[in-house]
Amino acid sequence: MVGMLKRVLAILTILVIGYWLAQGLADVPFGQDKMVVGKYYLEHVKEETGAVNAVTAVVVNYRGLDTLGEVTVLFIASTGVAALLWKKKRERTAKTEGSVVLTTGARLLFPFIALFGMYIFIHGHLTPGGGFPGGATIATAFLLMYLAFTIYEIPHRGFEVTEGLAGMGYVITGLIGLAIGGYFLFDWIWQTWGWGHENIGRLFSGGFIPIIYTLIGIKVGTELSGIVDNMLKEEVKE
Amino acid sequence: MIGVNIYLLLIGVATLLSMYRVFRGPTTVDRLVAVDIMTTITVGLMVLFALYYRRIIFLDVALVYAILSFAGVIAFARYLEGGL
Amino acid sequence: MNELPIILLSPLIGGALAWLIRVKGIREAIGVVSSAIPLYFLIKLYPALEGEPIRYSLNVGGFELTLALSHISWIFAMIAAVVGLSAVLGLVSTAKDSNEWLFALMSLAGALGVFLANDFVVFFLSWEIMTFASFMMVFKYNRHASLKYFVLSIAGAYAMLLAIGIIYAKTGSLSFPEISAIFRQDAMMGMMGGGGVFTKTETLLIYALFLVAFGVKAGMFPLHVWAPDAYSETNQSYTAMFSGVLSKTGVYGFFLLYLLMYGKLAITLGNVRSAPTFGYIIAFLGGLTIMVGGILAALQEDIRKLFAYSSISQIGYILIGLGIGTPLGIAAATYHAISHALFKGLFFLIVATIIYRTGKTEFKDYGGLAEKMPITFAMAFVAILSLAGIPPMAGFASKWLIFEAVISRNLPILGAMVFFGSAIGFVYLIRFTYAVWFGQRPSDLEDVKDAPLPLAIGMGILAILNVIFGVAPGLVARELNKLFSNPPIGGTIWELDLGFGRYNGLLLSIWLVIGLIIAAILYFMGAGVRKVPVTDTYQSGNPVTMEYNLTIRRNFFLPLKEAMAFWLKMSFDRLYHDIWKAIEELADLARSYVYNGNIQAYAWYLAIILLILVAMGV
Amino acid sequence: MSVLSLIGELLVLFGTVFYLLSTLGLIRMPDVYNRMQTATKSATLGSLGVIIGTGIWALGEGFSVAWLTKAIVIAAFLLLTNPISAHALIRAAYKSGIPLWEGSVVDKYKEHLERKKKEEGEQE
Amino acid sequence: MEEASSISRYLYTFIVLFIIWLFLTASLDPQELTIGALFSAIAALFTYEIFTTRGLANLHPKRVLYFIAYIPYFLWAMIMANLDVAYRVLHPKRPINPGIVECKTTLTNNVGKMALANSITLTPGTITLDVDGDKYFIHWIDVKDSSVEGASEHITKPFEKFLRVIFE
Amino acid sequence: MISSYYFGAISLILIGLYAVLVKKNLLKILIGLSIMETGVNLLLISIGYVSGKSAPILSEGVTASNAVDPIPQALVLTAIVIGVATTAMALSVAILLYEKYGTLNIEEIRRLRG
Amino acid sequence: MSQVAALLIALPLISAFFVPVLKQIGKSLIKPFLVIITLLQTLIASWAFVQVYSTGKPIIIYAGGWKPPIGINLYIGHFAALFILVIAVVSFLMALFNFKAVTVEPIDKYAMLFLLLLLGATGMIATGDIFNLFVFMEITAISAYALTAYNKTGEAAEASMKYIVLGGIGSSFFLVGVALIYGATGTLNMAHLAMLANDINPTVVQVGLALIIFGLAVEAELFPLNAWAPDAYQAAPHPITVMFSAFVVKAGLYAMARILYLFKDVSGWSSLTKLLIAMATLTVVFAELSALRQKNVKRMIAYSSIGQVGLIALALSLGTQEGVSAGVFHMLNHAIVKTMMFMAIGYVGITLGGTMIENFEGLGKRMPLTSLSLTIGGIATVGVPLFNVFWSKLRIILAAAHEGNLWPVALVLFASVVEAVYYFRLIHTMWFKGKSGERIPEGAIAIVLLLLAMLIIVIGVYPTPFWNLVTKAGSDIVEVSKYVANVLPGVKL
Ligand code: NA
Ligand code: NA
Repeated sequence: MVGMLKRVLAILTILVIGYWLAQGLADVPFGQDKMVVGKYYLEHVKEETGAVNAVTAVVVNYRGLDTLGEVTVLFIASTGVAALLWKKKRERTAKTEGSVVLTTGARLLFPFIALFGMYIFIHGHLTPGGGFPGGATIATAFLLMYLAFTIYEIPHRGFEVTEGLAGMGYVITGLIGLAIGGYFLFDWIWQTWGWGHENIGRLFSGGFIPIIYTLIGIKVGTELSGIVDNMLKEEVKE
Repeated sequence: MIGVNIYLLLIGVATLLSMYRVFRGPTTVDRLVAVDIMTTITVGLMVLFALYYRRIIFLDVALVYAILSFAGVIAFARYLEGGL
Repeated sequence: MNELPIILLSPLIGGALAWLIRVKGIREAIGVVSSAIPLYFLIKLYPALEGEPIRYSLNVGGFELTLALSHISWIFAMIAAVVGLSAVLGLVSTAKDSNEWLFALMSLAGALGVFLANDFVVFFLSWEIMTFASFMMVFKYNRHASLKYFVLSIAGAYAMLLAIGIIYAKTGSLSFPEISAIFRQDAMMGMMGGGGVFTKTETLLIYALFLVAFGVKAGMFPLHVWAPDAYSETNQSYTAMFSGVLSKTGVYGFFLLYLLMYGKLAITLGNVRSAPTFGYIIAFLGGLTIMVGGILAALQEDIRKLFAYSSISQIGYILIGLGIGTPLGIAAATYHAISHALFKGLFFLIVATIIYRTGKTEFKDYGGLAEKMPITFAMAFVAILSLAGIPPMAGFASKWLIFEAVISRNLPILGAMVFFGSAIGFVYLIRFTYAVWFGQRPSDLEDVKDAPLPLAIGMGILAILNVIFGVAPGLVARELNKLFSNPPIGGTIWELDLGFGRYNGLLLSIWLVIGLIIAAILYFMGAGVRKVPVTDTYQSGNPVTMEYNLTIRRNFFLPLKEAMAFWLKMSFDRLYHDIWKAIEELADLARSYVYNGNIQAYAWYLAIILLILVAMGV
Repeated sequence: MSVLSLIGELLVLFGTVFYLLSTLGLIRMPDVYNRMQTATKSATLGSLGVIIGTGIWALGEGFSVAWLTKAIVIAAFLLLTNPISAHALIRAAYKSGIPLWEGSVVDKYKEHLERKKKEEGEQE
Repeated sequence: MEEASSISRYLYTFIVLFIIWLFLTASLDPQELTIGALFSAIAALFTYEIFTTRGLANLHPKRVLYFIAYIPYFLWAMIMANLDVAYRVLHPKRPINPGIVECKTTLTNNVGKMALANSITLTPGTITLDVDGDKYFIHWIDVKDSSVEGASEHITKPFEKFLRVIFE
Repeated sequence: MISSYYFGAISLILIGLYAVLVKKNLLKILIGLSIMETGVNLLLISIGYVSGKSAPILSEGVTASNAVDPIPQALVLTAIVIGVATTAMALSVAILLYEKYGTLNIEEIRRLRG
Repeated sequence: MSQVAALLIALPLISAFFVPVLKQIGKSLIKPFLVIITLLQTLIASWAFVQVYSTGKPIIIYAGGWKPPIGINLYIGHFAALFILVIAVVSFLMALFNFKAVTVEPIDKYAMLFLLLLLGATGMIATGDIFNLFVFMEITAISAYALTAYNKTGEAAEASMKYIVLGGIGSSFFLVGVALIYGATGTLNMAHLAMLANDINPTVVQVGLALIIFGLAVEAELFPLNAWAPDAYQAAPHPITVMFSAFVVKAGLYAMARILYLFKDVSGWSSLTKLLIAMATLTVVFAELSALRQKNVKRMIAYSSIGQVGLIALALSLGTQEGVSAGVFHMLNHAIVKTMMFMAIGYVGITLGGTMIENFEGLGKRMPLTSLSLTIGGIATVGVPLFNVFWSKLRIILAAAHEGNLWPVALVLFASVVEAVYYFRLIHTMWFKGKSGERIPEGAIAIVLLLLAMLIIVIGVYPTPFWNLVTKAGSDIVEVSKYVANVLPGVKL
């Protein structure tokens, strides 16, 4: 009875809130051009950043600080998960291993998926994707190994150090910008050195975007793998 | 681009049918099988859309999607058989 | 930098130094000097009162803090300085640790600040310093007493703050002169029937809030419940200041109320008979205070409690005088504030001495101390006369003026209350006189010594002033007259002349001295004194038991207590206690309902706020 | 050019038809095992058709060869992974205790598992 | 079966990855090729141990040829399978006779076993349910022979001849 | 009348909220939160959409004049990652919670209150 | 030169990333490393502080070199300069405190989260971009989730989960608000938004603003969105509780105020502030009532802290310079007082094995300096003169009354009486209750506590320089036109 009442109230509540949101949105016409800053980006993205993909340019360059933050958030999550699930001794406790079909499939797919992840992050300034999907794809390769094998484990130490170094690399890239161009996260490769101006649309362009996306890709890959690892392991009582 | 609408229609019907199984079940594996089929179909749809919008970049998206959904299905399957 | 800030800061800094240095001897010296400095400067500034008003202002934390010395604030500051110094001298003997030095001096500084304040920030600041410091003095002695004091004080202080807030909201000012001007203008507008700055509700609210704020501090009925416990549960030398000075800040608050908004209040609330209603309320509460305090004083078995209630009772007189609101009434109230400070301060120093020397606090343990402590007894003699309103003491002069003021306005109820107060005063004083000083001495009091020197000096100052202001009441009257454009009190330095009555202190003193000499001669001529055994009792026909064993030292007024049982059950103390318990229950209820631990409930809170946002149409 | 487009389109059509067939099987078959039988194969074949078809079609429309090569990669990926997921799913179905359809004629796997369990018991 | 040398395995992995890179980019832009080579080399470095045991030996021409030949063979089988499925699905009576049978295989290589299992799964009415050593447990939608030998004859044999060459 | 994209986005948000407000199982509540996030992301995307324009990748014939607003897409990428991070965090806390309390029923996870 | 202030973001970040590497070198280096980094951060923050207050000009950091509104800018004005310093100093103190207070494994993860919590709050205060605010808010929140659960007890997990659910709802709605406002203006830069605010559709901005404020109110611990807070404060490791109360909640409050004042001229603004005032007042009342009978002192002080936060929120919602300055002053004072108190309580908890009221019996004799600092903290919080909070509380009351908010003032004062009572009980318990046990040597932490206590008294006795400071910081928030002019000198798009 109480449960019923709660449901009814909840439905009423969300309807009211929904109506309110809709009212607010009614004056943000769908499909109309509302760009102000966005227009600037579209018009200047190629000359200012060397990226063809405007989204990428926004993500890594114009709004690079957001992305640095985003990288940090993921770092926090991986750190937090590892911290909370930390136990003196932890192991995989899965009982059944995948059949030979699955294990062999995972082995075969592993290098391909990893390479494809790299492909995604290095082409971030040209195609959709970039560091996060690239890293996530790489992590998927590791996930697959975990799913197939009951004994598989990533090399933790190496991963943690790699993760940290990649993050440091990102910040250092930004600090080099501060040192060379006078601004934190300044794209010194494109704007100071002018590398790749003749190359727009090809791989070696986009200023520091490929570098940062590579770092992010590595970082996200190791982080997500770490999260998977932590979630799949359980405490072993000694 | 003669028959695009026909293809989309067929795919749409297929998706609806698998959706039916997703909701109907009755077992979890049933739903999962249906989801698997649906993702497979979606990959095809994405490829088709890439051509429709003339943007090759959607093909990358399709492949990422295929990889992720494969991993997802395996994860669920392994979970159900107690292999995690 | 002129003298005003020095007056305030000297005890404050002295207290801090005394606390930090912690060396016995040096600490005491610092304490005494730093509390003598305000007195020195106040005396020094006396001539300057006639000229331009003395002001001082300082910008602290974005507030323009202003001090000003007017006649009335000088009088009150003098009370504080004199009684404060005496009490500090008492502390030299009785203080237990450095903390007491810190807080005693801090509360003195606070009281001085209240009197010298010329704006609400300084007033509130000083008020809070004083409250806090005095609370700390009680805190160590008794948890319950200090909590009660604490809660009521804070409630009072916050009531004041709310009132200040309302005034600030309406006037945008915190300065006394400006606020006073605005109120006067507002009153004038009101008289001409125009809409004022303050509505009637607001005016009433401010009045009520100030009444609570100042009433608490003064110990006005029914806000007095903290005072008996707090006055008794602290260092008794300090109580001299507590009761003598700190309670006067409450009284001074009423003065301030008059200064700021007399006209506005009078017009808003109208008159009762010949007195303004708002004043009559104060006076009536004052009368109740006299009666309740007096009766309860008579029922106490502990001398500290007795004087605590007595002190409350005496404050009632001041309130009556103020409430009448005529120049004479106000002058009388001021006079009584002075004499109350003098004799109450003296009493508490005497109590401090007795306790210091005997370690006992209850009547049943005393007896025959007059012989062992002649100096203290002499002081007590003065104090008793003064409190009882027997000439030629300050107490008589002020009480006489209050009588006159009440009678002159033809307010019979108040008159009856004042009369009752005097009667009950005799009742409890007699007990004090006999039980402590005369009769047989318990064997463990044989080695009791008289007052230590600092305490003796402290008591001496107050005793002498009690006499001087009784013999030469004109000294005070002259100052009081300066408060008004039409001096209400006539006469010479020895004589008070109100037109319809007069009192000559000198003449009366001379007669009294002659009488005393005769009595002394008779005494020394050798009328043998009959020793009364301790067990000599009067039992009113009741069987003698340990529980029901009435002597002057024990349960002397128990029959009275039994007779009044019904009325005594109506305790405001308990009422407040119950209210507080209700608040605590409410608090428990609120927290267990609101913070109920269920995540989903919390999520609902968020949803509800969203609904409210929708409802408000933002 | 247009020949390629035509071939591509035909392949796409072929693929989408098998999509439909696949999901029809999903609806019509009596239990999860048999649903998988019909669904997996058709969906995979359908994908091959649609994806490779699109690649060829794109060539026919004059797009770069990358369309075809990427399409091949995707198709190959699905060809490899779909049977693996089907296998994993049917194993999950069996191991999570979903019974075979009542009309099933034989269950060699059950016998195998029982035998294995017995052997393990003997070892201990 | 012994493992090939690390170098052989690494090179094999590298080559496969680089070919995939070429398919992904379909570009001969030197920039893409450089990065492709670099990334393939890196990816190969940390995957080759998992990826292959036989290394370059996989690229033996015979194997490659058989592999290429296997593709149309398999696709044909697959199309047949689907027509079979279509028949069963669309037939109003749902003519099915399901059950789980056991087959034996002569393949020993894991990749070969997987390929066989996948081939079975994608062809007429059969899905590999589990593989345990040389035993294949297969859900068969229309059980024609429930004995091990009979089932093997129907299900595994047709693929094994190709797969044995490619993977053994 | 609001567009169907907005409608869909709002619906997702509300469905998520409904789950949070009604479901007793903590995991379902967390799923509700994820659904809300998805709805928000969809909303962001649809706000950036401009009818008849393509993804803002300035190749294959797309120019500044016929591309949609790149900003919301960039924001959504960030928001998605943040959502993933939150979910990962929430799940590990849920695991911890289950270890300690042996339940995920929110009615029983109430040691801290008052 | 001023761009170097970007180190305020870069330093904690790169240090957090460095921790995994450092762990391989030696686990014992991690705690000292935290001390060094927070000290460095303090130095940089001090430099920025001096820079801003001596020149009177804000430091504006252009991330990537893009001028606003094109890129994201960090705006270190008077407010941010002050509070970034506060954050750095408190973090430094907590880095020291960690040596004693944190033994829960794994320590390296703790160090990373610690630095990122510091980073998040710094970013929230510095950022000039509304979406970037969201990102920093999430950095703060997610590290806070993890740190809340860090003790890994059931209670810790429970508290963290509550925080996650409420924070999650809040941040989702915040983002809806951002989406709406972006949809209406096409920009995310705060200054640019303020500039455009009046030209755009009022309904959109109203709803968007309300949603954003709603989302932030969860972080700002406004009643009833603060239900997670007491649990989190109680369950978190002691240094983290200090950080929550000293600056995490402040960052939320600031963000709320900043955005609120950006849209000051929008219609519906006053009803929003009315609601905020009501919520703030109820925050005070309910928090103080809930603290009244707490048996767990840490939780009691947590409620007290929430109550003070309500007071700050009240001040910030008044809409006047007077109110905002008072609120900022209270923020500063509250940061000092609660840092000291939670640190002392944490210290007691570590030394005596718990923070229940029984642990505090006779504490005055066993740990006199700790008790003294708790006493001073309690007295200050109640608002006794000569202690810092007196000034800010008085300011807030007067400012609130000035705007005619008598009910809130009356309720707040009532709550203050309640507050006085439980502090009375605590202080009495420490000094006059229980048997006196062994005297426990108090060591270095006592020195820190006493320094903070002295600061409390210094501000209490001579508030003038601090008041001048917070007035500038307050006007930084209120004077939006100046803010716009600073960020967007002659902008054209
Ligand atoms: Na699939
Ligand atoms: Na979120």
